[in-house]
Amino acid sequence: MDDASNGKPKTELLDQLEEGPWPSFVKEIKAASQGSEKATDLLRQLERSYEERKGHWKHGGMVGVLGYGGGVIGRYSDLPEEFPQVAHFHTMRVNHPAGWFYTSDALRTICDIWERHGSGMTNMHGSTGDIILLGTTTDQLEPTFQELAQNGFDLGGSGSAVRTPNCCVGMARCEWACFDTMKLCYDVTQAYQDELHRPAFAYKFKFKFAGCPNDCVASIARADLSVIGTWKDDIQVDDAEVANYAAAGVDIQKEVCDLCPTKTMGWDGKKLSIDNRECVHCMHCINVLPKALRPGKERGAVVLIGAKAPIMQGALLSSVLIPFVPAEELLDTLKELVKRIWDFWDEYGTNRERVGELIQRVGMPAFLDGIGLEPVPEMVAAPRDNPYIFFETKNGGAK
Amino acid sequence: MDDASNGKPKTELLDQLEEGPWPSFVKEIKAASQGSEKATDLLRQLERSYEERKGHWKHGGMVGVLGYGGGVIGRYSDLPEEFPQVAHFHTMRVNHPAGWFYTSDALRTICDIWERHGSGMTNMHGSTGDIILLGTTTDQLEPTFQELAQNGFDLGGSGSAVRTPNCCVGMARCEWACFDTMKLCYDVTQAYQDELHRPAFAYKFKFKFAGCPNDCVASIARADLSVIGTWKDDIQVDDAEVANYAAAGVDIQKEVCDLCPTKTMGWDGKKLSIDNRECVHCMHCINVLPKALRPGKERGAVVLIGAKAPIMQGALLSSVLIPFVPAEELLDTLKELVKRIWDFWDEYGTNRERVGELIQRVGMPAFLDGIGLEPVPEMVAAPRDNPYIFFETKNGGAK
Amino acid sequence: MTTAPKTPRITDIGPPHYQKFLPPLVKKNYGQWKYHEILAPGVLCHVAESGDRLYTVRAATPRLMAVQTLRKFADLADKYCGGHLRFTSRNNIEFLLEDRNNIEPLKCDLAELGFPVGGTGNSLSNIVHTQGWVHCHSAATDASGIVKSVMDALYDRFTHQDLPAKLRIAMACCLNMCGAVHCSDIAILGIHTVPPKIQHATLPKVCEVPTLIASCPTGAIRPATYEGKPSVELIEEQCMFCGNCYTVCPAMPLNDPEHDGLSIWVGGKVSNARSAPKFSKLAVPFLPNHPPRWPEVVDAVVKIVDVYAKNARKYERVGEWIERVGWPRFFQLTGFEFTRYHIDDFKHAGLTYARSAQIKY
Amino acid sequence: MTTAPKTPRITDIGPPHYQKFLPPLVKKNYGQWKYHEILAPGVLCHVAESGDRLYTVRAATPRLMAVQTLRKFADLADKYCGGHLRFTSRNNIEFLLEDRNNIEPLKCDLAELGFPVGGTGNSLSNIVHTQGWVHCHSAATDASGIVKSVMDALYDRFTHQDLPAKLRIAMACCLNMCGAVHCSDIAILGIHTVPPKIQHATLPKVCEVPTLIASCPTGAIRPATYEGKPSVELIEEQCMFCGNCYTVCPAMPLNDPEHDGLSIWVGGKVSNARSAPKFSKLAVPFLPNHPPRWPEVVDAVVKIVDVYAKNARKYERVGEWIERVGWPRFFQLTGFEFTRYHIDDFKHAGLTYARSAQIKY
Ligand code: SRM
Ligand code: SRM
Ligand code: SRM
Ligand code: SRM
Ligand code: SF4
Ligand code: SF4
Ligand code: SF4
Ligand code: SF4
Ligand code: SF4
Ligand code: SF4
Ligand code: SF4
Ligand code: SF4
Repeated sequence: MDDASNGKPKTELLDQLEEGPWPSFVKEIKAASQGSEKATDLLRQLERSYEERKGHWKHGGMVGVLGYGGGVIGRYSDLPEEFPQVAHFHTMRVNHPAGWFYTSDALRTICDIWERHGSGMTNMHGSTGDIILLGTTTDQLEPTFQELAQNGFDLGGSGSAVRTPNCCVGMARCEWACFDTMKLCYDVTQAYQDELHRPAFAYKFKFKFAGCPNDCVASIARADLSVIGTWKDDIQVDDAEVANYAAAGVDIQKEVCDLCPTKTMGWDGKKLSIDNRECVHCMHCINVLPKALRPGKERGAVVLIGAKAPIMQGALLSSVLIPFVPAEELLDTLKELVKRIWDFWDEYGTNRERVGELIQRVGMPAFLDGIGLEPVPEMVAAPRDNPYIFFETKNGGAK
Repeated sequence: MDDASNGKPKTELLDQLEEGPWPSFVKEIKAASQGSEKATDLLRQLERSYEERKGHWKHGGMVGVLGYGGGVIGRYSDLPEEFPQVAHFHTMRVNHPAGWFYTSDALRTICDIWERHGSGMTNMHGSTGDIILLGTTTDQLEPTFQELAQNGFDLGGSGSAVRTPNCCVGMARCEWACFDTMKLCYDVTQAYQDELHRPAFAYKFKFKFAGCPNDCVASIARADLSVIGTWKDDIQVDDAEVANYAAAGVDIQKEVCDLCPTKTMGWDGKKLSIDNRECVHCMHCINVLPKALRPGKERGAVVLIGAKAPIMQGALLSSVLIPFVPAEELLDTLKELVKRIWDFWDEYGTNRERVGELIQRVGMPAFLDGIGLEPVPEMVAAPRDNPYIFFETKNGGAK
Repeated sequence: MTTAPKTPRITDIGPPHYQKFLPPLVKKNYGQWKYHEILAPGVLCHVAESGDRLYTVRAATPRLMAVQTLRKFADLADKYCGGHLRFTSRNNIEFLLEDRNNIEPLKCDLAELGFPVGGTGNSLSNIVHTQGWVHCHSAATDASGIVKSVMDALYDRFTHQDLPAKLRIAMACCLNMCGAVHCSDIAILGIHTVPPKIQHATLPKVCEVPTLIASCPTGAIRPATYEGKPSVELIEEQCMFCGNCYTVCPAMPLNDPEHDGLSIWVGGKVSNARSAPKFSKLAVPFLPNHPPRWPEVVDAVVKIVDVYAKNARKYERVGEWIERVGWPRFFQLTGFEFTRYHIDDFKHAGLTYARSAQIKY
Repeated sequence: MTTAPKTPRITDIGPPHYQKFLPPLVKKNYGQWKYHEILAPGVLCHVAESGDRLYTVRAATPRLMAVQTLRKFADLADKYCGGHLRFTSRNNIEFLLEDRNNIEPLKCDLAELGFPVGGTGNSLSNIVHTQGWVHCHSAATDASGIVKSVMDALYDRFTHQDLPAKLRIAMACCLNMCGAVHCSDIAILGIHTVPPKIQHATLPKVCEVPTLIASCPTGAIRPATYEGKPSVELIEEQCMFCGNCYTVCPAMPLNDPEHDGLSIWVGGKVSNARSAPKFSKLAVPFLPNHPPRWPEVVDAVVKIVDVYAKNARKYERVGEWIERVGWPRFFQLTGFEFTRYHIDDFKHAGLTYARSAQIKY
């Protein structure tokens, strides 16, 4: 199955994926296989999968580093005799720096460590945000970990634990960040090191921080706790710049006013007027006219809860828990809130039940009671339409 | 408890409902009690309910007329000693003429019959559409029924049967009727006399016919089978009349174009243009400009299925089953369709399960398979968002 | 008093054919109407292709009517319109006139009899309602009394056409919702708030236990034996007082003068005009049951109507207005308290949560 | 080769502080950005209150990368931007330049290395994806190979900004949907279509039966004994192939070369811009699993992109466009067949039915 002439694996199918203009992952594995037998066997096994239209990994096992319950995904080939170098092929999830900024040195350090201990293959990055170091053996886990640690890196989350929080680039490069996403992400990550490394929950718990409602980290779709920046006061308008955009050909009425979800803007050909009371802070107008419009000055975030992928009761989007928290109060508010949420989840959650599913099961009202939050109409798209109200029997339903 | 001075019931609470400008039902009961002891005891018992804040009717029993299983709601007082005249107080549901048209003679005939046999109290009409004759004794049911029958009236539905179909005034007085609601309602009612009078279903089944999407009989909310008129071709526009409306002060842009759900109309101050391809046939523009706009000429109806009140899995609105049936094909199509629906319901419905709930339980795709209808995208607001597809295992999911 | 039928028994004749009752002008122009105008509140004019004009005068009825009153209507029909009349889908009565000059005299007669003319165009029409204590065993409250009290307070909204759009109120006396409560601009709903009291002694005689158990949407009812006989027990925390068990089993009464009450719902509609049909949503979860004039209910409904009338745009139904301004604004403007009861916790609850960061402040 | 750590063990230090890695210009203007402009596809210019300008050059990566390639990026960062770079939330790489004059040389170097510059503004960005056959036991298909094949076909959509709005594609290799498949403009999802094959022999050794039973969303798994040992049985008609049983129990494999395939979903989004976030909806229920280049999948995705590009209005995301024109139009325009599989029959199915008479013809 290898090419007899050069000892290189014969990968007729995968080779077809070296063609075409888009960067090729096959080229990458081939590059790594220059220095790593593991990468070579990965290539071989993958070619087999392509031939047979079938994966060749066994269901993972529990492996890890000393004292941690997570951060490593155990992986074994189901064809260990044929592909001995990937007989063990665990990934290590390394907690990325907030905002995914690196210096070239830091990047090289990771490369060097991984070249020594693993396959030399990485994901930059995993879907949760981690640096994924792809493929090593059990005995290499601890040494890799310690080398990483000496260089300032730690493992990320896996299993029923806090997962590596992530955030948008925020204040580092974006004019719209309504709170400091990278700082909050970093602070939260540090605050929950124990919960991140030592799975003690019923299931995973993800945090994601987006600086404004554009939500460049998909927090509302992919985090148990989604923090999305917003503002409370009026949109800041630079009339002259609006006029410039118009002069430059932007059709303010059509491209801005007509697309405002609440149609709360007026354009008389000269001046843009906004009835901010009706603004839902969707960002559209600001997105189209970045030089002219900016979020207001009273900034903070909406806190939402419960997003997840479909398994098992269908996918969920996070829903509003606190309509507005001022930026400076975010860390404290989150810490207090998360404590209460975890207590409730701990007490009432069943095995492998995400917090969003728990809320679906027990009902938002019961959840709010449990964590001691007052209901507000901002939490719902609409009040209930069924008359099936569980009145407190004690007081006979009187409010 | 009666007034000693005149032998009339003392109704201090109810009397307060004789005050005020709106027509008073208390005055009505008092009027009837001139000629009917039954009405007098009704008044007495009702006053008691007002005092005690509690109904005084027992859970109904099975009573009726010979050979029918429905059309009568049995009712007994739980204070028969105190109010002997309402000890039995059954209602008779009399099938109204389509469109609720009467001659004064017909009305008087009903009044005379009911004065002889019952309390003299009526509902014009019940929520399903029937003439409700309110309150008589068991022995009077059959004679009342036969007198009604001799005068051309028959009972309506109750119990697990077809319920009295009803319809909007339609072509009799409305310029928008896209099919002949009264005729179809009459024809359907006649076609299902047996199913109407002899409950043989798992639960009730209601038909309602509305001539256009304004749905003046709330068919989409209150019928298991809702037939709503619509058209397929272009809205008929009389430009001159549009201009007249504009001249008369109607703000065509704001009141018409801006409120079109698909914003498919344009108004240049002179002429109204409609991109009919994007029209969803909501009726709004026609409603506002009745003299200028009219439904197109290719008329028919949407057939929808499954509306009902909340018990037990929450209220349902009917949903699209056939997007368009030409007016002339409606009766035949409905008969064929209803046959298949009832067969399926009969086979798979559980006790007290409305057809809408059955569809929820087995799933629309299975229901469509069962009745032999091809799925079309008009049936859904959106395709599924969960990946839980029950592929036919036989052919491994290939389409 | 009974007159026994002498002729052979007649059955299954169905309703009379509608054509028998149509006014000649309607028959002549059936399906040939061209357009209509509203001449005044309660007065419509339909113009046929032929040029014929049919005048409709619509008046409110209390629905619950004595034959004496129906005869008065018959007399009016004879007097003004060749003995033809009809009722509407909202329990109003309509006189169908050929002669425009009969409109005013008819209106005068109706005024004298106490039947207000109105309910057309952008006004409040009659309240669709149910039996209440007048006839139903299931009623948590009366229906007619509340309708009367509310309409007394909203009388002018019926006789004037100065609302933003059509306004439809419905009332039902229990969760069975006989009527259109689940899809009305404003709905008044009688509710229980304590669980049924199981009558163990009679239960085995009057109900089938499996059917009873199956009737509970939340599975709150479990089989049990009581003094050796089959009965049921109730997990009280799982009961949301829907009354379906009582519907199938008389031994499960819920009526409770202390704890029965009313709830108010808003924003439903059934027409397809502009927006799709909508369910009504909870506005006020509980108001006390205070006959004979239910002041708390009247106040709440009047409040909603006033706030709606003041704030909505032309042609905006209640639900369309609320969707535009948002539910938080609705609660602010009405002053109704937003409680845990407003947040859905039934089957599709999750879909009612606010799943976006779009918020008004 | 292993270098054992000599110093005391370090744990729980968390990620490095981000400040260590920020370019000086970013540190200086942190939180002080004023506005941005897109200079060219893949090239952003952020202007600070101070007047400073930061130039970003964004290039695609295959995400699955060898350390060799990462070192090349490090070299480029050294060469052009003081050794600073970052990755984006969609696996692109960004070079952060102070000197505008470095933009073009950097772009040339990237072109030479084969990393396209683009993905900004109204373009297609990189495909968020998952492990596939490269690392996951759960995969119904490969991920990287499909991404490569699709992006080869849509290359110009990345390097040009001529789409109506941002376009986001996601790919997941099984229903666990590691990524954003459930909320993407276009999503590609690996699926199983036959039930798990129970490995009775190993089952009792590797799984807990109660956990296994609880894992099935439809309750298709029941306890059973097999040759005297505890195992489970499967009601095949109740299985919708989600794979959750396999996640909790290795003895329930679903992989099946013949019957595994792909489905295509459309119209999701996560931003709150204009419309609220939306789930992706089913466009194509099943396409065959054809490595190495999955022509059917590529065709379907390209078809959607082309139809969208041609028909949507400016700033309309895929889902917004479809909601405006309606789903029937979407199926007409793409030519995809509408099947029974498109009609939801899971928990909230009823809410997806068309509950109005509003229809386009
Ligand atoms: C590596 C990664 C995919 C990738 O290629 O990027 C991944 C890989 C796996 N995910 Fe995931 N998930 C990854 C991000 C996600 C995300 C996206 C996110 O976090 O933003 C999701 C959707 C959001 C969510 O959490 O709901 C996600 C939803 C799941 C689920 C379904 C969870 C649910 O509640 O529905 C499972 C199943 C499970 O937990 O048992 C899952 C399980 C898995 C497992 C552990 C397989 C399993 O059944 O045990 C995969 C291991 C693959 C391997 O061999 O390495 N993975 N997983 C991502 C983590 C990398 C990182 O740390 O950065
Ligand atoms: C008389 C009437 C109310 C009225 O005052 O107008 C009425 C009265 C009753 N309805 Fe109704 N329903 C009446 C129209 C409706 C409607 C409206 C409609 O048909 O357009 C509905 C909602 C639409 C629907 O069918 O879902 C309605 C939904 C119910 C339900 C709940 C059914 C459900 O599937 O959710 C029940 C409970 C039941 O069937 O056991 C019910 C049950 C009842 C019972 C028979 C009480 C019971 O629990 O058995 C009531 C008898 C009252 C009495 O003493 O006379 N009634 N019922 C209406 C029939 C008059 C007529 O024939 O014209
Ligand atoms: C007489 C009646 C039909 C019948 O067979 O009895 C009727 C008759 C007319 N309706 Fe209606 N509607 C009648 C019940 C309804 C209902 C059902 C209900 O209220 O339970 C609805 C649905 C209400 C809802 O959505 O909740 C209804 C929604 C409409 C609409 C749509 C209004 C909207 O914008 O949503 C129109 C159009 C309009 O008024 O511009 C309409 C228009 C009309 C027109 C103008 C049709 C015509 O050209 O003749 C008729 C006079 C309307 C008026 O009162 O201003 N009719 N109409 C019903 C009178 C009830 C009453 O006494 O008040
Ligand atoms: C770099 C990055 C954040 C990060 O921390 O990594 C980012 C950066 C910017 N985003 Fe974003 N977005 C980034 C992922 C996202 C995501 C998440 C995703 O795609 O998974 C979203 C949500 C997508 C969705 O709704 O499905 C996202 C939705 C937006 C939007 C809203 C677009 C819309 O109309 O729906 C804007 C506004 C705009 O572009 O006008 C925006 C605007 C921006 C701006 C203009 C913000 C700024 O002023 O700097 C940045 C350049 C955008 C561009 O590419 O044209 N960004 N942006 C992410 C780049 C990903 C990539 O490589 O392509
Ligand atoms: S989410 Fe907002 S603040 Fe964060 S990068 Fe995107 S646009 Fe900027
Ligand atoms: S942010 Fe959105 S809602 Fe607010 S004014 Fe701008 S476009 Fe309208
Ligand atoms: S439903 Fe349409 S056709 Fe029927 S009365 Fe109402 S407006 Fe006229
Ligand atoms: S009927 Fe409705 S959708 Fe059609 S053009 Fe008129 S307003 Fe628009
Ligand atoms: S709503 Fe309830 S109480 Fe009222 S009539 Fe209908 S079943 Fe009876
Ligand atoms: S009232 Fe409803 S919820 Fe309560 S026990 Fe009876 S059926 Fe169940
Ligand atoms: S989507 Fe499924 S197969 Fe792909 S990485 Fe995630 S768990 Fe594994
Ligand atoms: S694949 Fe999913 S539906 Fe099928 S048995 Fe397993 S858990 Fe149940």
